[in-house]
Amino acid sequence: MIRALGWVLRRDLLLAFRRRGDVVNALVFFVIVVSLFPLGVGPEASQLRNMAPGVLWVAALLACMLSLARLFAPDHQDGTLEQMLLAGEPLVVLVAGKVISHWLMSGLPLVLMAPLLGLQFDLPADALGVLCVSLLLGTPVLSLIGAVGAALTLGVRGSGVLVALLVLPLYVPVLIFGAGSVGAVAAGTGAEAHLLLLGGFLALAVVLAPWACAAALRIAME
Amino acid sequence: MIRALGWVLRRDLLLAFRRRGDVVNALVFFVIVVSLFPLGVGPEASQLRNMAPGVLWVAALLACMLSLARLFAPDHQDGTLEQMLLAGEPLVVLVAGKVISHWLMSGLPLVLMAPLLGLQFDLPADALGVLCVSLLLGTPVLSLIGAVGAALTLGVRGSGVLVALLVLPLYVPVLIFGAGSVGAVAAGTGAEAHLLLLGGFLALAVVLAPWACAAALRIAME
Amino acid sequence: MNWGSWQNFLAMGGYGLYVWGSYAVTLVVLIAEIVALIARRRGVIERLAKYYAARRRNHETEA
Amino acid sequence: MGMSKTGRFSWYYFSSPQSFYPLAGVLQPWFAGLAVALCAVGLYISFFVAPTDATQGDAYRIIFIHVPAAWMSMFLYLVMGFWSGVGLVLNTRLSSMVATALAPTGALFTFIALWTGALWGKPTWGTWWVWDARLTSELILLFLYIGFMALQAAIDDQRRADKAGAVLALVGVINIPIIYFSVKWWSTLHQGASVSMTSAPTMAKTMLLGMLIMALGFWMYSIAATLARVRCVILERERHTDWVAAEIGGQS
Amino acid sequence: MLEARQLECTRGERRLFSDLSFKLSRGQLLRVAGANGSGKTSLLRIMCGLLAPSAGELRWRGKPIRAEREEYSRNLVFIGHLNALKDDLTALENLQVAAALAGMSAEPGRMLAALERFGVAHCAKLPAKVLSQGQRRRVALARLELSAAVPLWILDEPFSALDVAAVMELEGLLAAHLATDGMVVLTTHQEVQVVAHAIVRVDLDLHTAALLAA
Amino acid sequence: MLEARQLECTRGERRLFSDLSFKLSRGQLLRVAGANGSGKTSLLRIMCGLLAPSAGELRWRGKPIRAEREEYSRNLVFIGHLNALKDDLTALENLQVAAALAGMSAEPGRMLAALERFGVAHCAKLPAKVLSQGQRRRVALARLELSAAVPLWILDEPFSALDVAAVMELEGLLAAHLATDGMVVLTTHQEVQVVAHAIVRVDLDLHTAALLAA
Ligand code: HEM
Ligand SMILES: Nc1ncnc2c1ncn2[C@@H]1O[C@H](COP(=O)(O)OP(=O)(O)OP(=O)(O)O)[C@@H](O)[C@H]1O
Ligand SMILES: Nc1ncnc2c1ncn2[C@@H]1O[C@H](COP(=O)(O)OP(=O)(O)OP(=O)(O)O)[C@@H](O)[C@H]1O
Ligand SMILES: [Mg+2]
Ligand SMILES: [Mg+2]
Repeated sequence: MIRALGWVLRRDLLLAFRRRGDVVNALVFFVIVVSLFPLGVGPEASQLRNMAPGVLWVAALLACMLSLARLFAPDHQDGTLEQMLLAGEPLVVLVAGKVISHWLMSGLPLVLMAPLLGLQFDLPADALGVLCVSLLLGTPVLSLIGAVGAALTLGVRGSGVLVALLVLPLYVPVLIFGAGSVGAVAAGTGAEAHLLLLGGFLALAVVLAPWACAAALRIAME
Repeated sequence: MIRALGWVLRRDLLLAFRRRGDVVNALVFFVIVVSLFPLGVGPEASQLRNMAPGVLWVAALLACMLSLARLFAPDHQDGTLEQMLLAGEPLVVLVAGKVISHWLMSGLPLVLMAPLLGLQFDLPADALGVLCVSLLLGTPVLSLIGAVGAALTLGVRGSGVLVALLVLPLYVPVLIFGAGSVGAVAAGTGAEAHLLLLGGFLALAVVLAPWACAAALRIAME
Repeated sequence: MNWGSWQNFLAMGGYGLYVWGSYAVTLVVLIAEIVALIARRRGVIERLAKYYAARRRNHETEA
Repeated sequence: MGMSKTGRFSWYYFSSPQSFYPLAGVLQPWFAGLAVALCAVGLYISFFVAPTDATQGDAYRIIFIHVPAAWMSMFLYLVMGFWSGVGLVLNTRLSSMVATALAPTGALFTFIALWTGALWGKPTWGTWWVWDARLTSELILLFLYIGFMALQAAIDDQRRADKAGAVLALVGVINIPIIYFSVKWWSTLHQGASVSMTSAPTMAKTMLLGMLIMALGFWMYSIAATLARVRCVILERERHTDWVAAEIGGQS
Repeated sequence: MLEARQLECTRGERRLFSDLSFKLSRGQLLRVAGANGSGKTSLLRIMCGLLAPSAGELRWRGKPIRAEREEYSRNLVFIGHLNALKDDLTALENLQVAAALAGMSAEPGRMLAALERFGVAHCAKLPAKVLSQGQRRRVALARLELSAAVPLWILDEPFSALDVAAVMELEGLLAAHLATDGMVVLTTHQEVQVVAHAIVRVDLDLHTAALLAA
Repeated sequence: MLEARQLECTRGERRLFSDLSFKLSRGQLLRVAGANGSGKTSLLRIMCGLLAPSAGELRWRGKPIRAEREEYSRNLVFIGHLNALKDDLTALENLQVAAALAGMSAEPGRMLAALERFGVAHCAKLPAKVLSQGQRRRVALARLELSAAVPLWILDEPFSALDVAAVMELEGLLAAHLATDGMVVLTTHQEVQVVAHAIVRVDLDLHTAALLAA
């Protein structure tokens, strides 16, 4: 089981490495979105600083959401997903492998990049720390919830929007608490409460999402 | 020639209609991005008003950029692109058809939707007007330039980021003048100069981009 | 030009960090390019020499 | 060398990689030498001849690399666009190779212009970076160079890489006038053009002289670096030909 | 071993076949025949458990396949229309991943031997996207060479895109599998020359005809 | 009419074939043979002008095909491995678009007749994605029925996925095209039974072999 998980992970990471683009994709998108804002909004430092947590979190959320399209669809198209369903391993395990690789490729780079971008917006050091922690707790939730949405809409007409519509209502709480935590530090009130809640979301998602996702995949393949 | 252009257009619009999702996609994305910001940034009216042109334009730019991935890639995958190259019609014409349909499906809806979203941000009426005009002039440029980028990266390793990397530098002037025009109205200075420049970009892009795009497609199919 | 002393020269009227930061990075970058070019040429020649040697061996075994 | 069979000098002769390779090898050291000499003179002028500026103090001495680097960054892009276009239209391999070889050096000078500009901005404007038109467009130029190199690196097929790069370079050329005129169009922090063909220079003679000599030095450096890189590119791409085999492997 | 009981399949508005029953035992080959669009691929997908029949059921060793899905999956190899190759992975890597997911060792030596058997060892290091149609098919089929121990092979048009040499190779492999008590289910429009202890033939055209008449 | 002069094709590091010359006149069928990966598809793409040969040239009516690309394109139909069908359009719409882009009338009656000929008229209103593999191929081939006036047909594995009835139908169509002075270029691993004024055969395996020996 662990071996199968390992191979799924390994394959997806290898693929990602081959199509380096796609990994960097989420990251570049994140950087671009964040850097375009000053160009559009104008260069006032204080305004940029106020916007920063919101901009960074929205960008992270979008980056994650957009990479969902490539989570199962290519496997579906080239027949690999069929083979995964027939692999003789519990599907949940394989799904977990795919979600982990998705997070490693789309979530983790954002977490690592965020402080640098925060600097551009002149965020203070403690806010940067909380930003990182909140992203570290929040992005896996985005990947997990997103995987369920991606599985549900697999091969469905207009899946692009559908996935957005399905997934966003669930993303919004993460966004609010994530951006809120950074805002709270900046405002001087502690961020613990926000971060605890994010942690709770994460625990819940880890327990439930893979099962939901596996079930959704079976349904989609019928 | 016009007939061929008409058929390409007709086909793409029909397809878009069938996969309604994909059309609404750009629009929904646009709306989502724009609406997420108040959630992330917080509800101060004056700050939101200042951000508005930038946010709207950045969102339009991203929406357009993301839909580029589906401009030629599906045609490439299923062999339709080959057939277009062999159609016996000048490729530029067919490319023009595709770009027009891309704009109709990703640019035009944004133009129509923008005033509504602008209202959300409390933009004054004259700024809304200029916003629409600037988007009307600017989004076709985005589609045209984007088509060149999409053609250049067709089937290339990691084309997702590459297209962003190639296209964004060329998008930035459009963004600056587009957002700038709205800002200029808000600031009381006229927006004519900005809009004129956008018009100039459009004229240039209309004349040059289809040729560049056709050349890039021929190169990509070798 | 009269800088008086090394100290003065290095201080650049209080702008030493900026001026020397610029010149130093420029120098480093240009030297890095030169080194990279030399390394690239060596690498190419080495790789090609191996390639031709292998090709020659193949020819000989075939013949 | 350089003579066709009829004895006349021929450009076509040198448009083949095989005959250009040795020519580049001969020219390269000369340009390198010129670059060193010019830069040495330029540096002497910039530190020991040019006087301290009345308003900016000695911080202005960054100008002697900032402006030449900024010029080269734009100029090299134009040259790259030119050779790309020639390669695309005339289908000459050598032109494409030259374009490929120019990109890294161009990107380098763009980076230097950005870096020195940032270091100059801190003492004069009080900030490393502003989203000003010229700064932004210079940054865009860097992205264009990187995009060109990334596109070529991402395409395995050499011919396709050349042609696709060429189309991109030509499309990107449009950015150059935007950078150049950006200061006129937006009125921003950055200095307007103070060297121009039409009006008399507004800066001190020695300053201008230093800057021009440094610019010449950078120019020569770019030529030398490009020639060296072209030689590598030629070897890599022509490895299947007999002449490269003879050149490297001793025999074919 | 494998038994179908009154299977029925409906796609969209069309009933493709109904009342389809058959049995397959060790060493037997089941050839599913029928015109284009008669439902061969659909039947094979039902047999894999990828598609639910609209009526009837399939039993493996007496138990419905839906009951012990993973257990059943371990007993079969399915090679469909699609080659299940990742364009950006090399032929070797593709095979390794497939083997590993099927619970087999992914040792490169064995993989290369399997590719060799199908004459694509020289492409082992090439990304799948540059391979020719036939080479891709060969790489997909190389999985069979590794799956001698898996009893049930379900193959949808395995011969398509193959040249004569590869067709013979595959026929040999199938015969060997049948000889060692394996089972093969396949569809093909070409004639099969495989020696089997018995060849069961299901002709879907007849089943559709029966239905239309009824 | 169509003449190849010393064509050579190199993909990646491999030279697929070289020094390939042949001529094709009216009423003749050119069959490109060769093992998997020998370069048949590449040759066909070169003949369409989709791929540039690494050496040599192709002439159509005496002029290099690169010179008058669009003119040449109007004189050929190419049906490749890929069916060029849009999954979300119906069979009928797909055929209409193909016809319109080829400069023919896209009148539904004619389209339906063409689909009928290939036995897929009953699927005309179904989106291409629900069609079976063979039905998709049939829809793609229906273009040929509309292209009787186009002199040069270039077909890559046209028989793949077709059942026996469809193969016969296609063979009949090819024979008719050849009889009316058309030209057909095809690759196939199956044997062709088409009556032609002459069958030219190019075997790429021989060309590769020749090259390795040199
Ligand atoms: C990252 C920041 C900067 C960038 C990207 C940048 C870029 C450029 C470029 C592209 C040029 C050449 C354009 C032309 O010749 O018309 C240039 C020239 C120049 N820059 Fe900058 N610059 C930056 C910062 C600065 C700063 C901080 C100063 C001084 C306060 C400065 C002063 C100048 C001057 C004096 C010229 C020469 C203009 C002329 O005479 O034509 N730059 N810069
Ligand atoms: N980048 C590359 N590097 C090495 N080999 C390549 C590359 N691209 C293509 N090839 C090889 O070129 C050949 C392409 O063959 P092509 O598709 O023309 O074959 P084919 O004769 O149509 O085969 P099939 O019968 O399988 O359809 C393959 O052998 C493939 O491995
Ligand atoms: N939604 C639908 N509505 C109507 N018919 C459908 C629908 N989905 C599938 N079909 C039909 O179901 C059949 C599926 O056939 P399947 O792919 O199993 O055929 P096959 O026997 O494998 O054919 P081939 O020999 O061409 O591969 C087709 O005839 C197709 O038209
Ligand atoms: Mg089938
Ligand atoms: Mg082929």
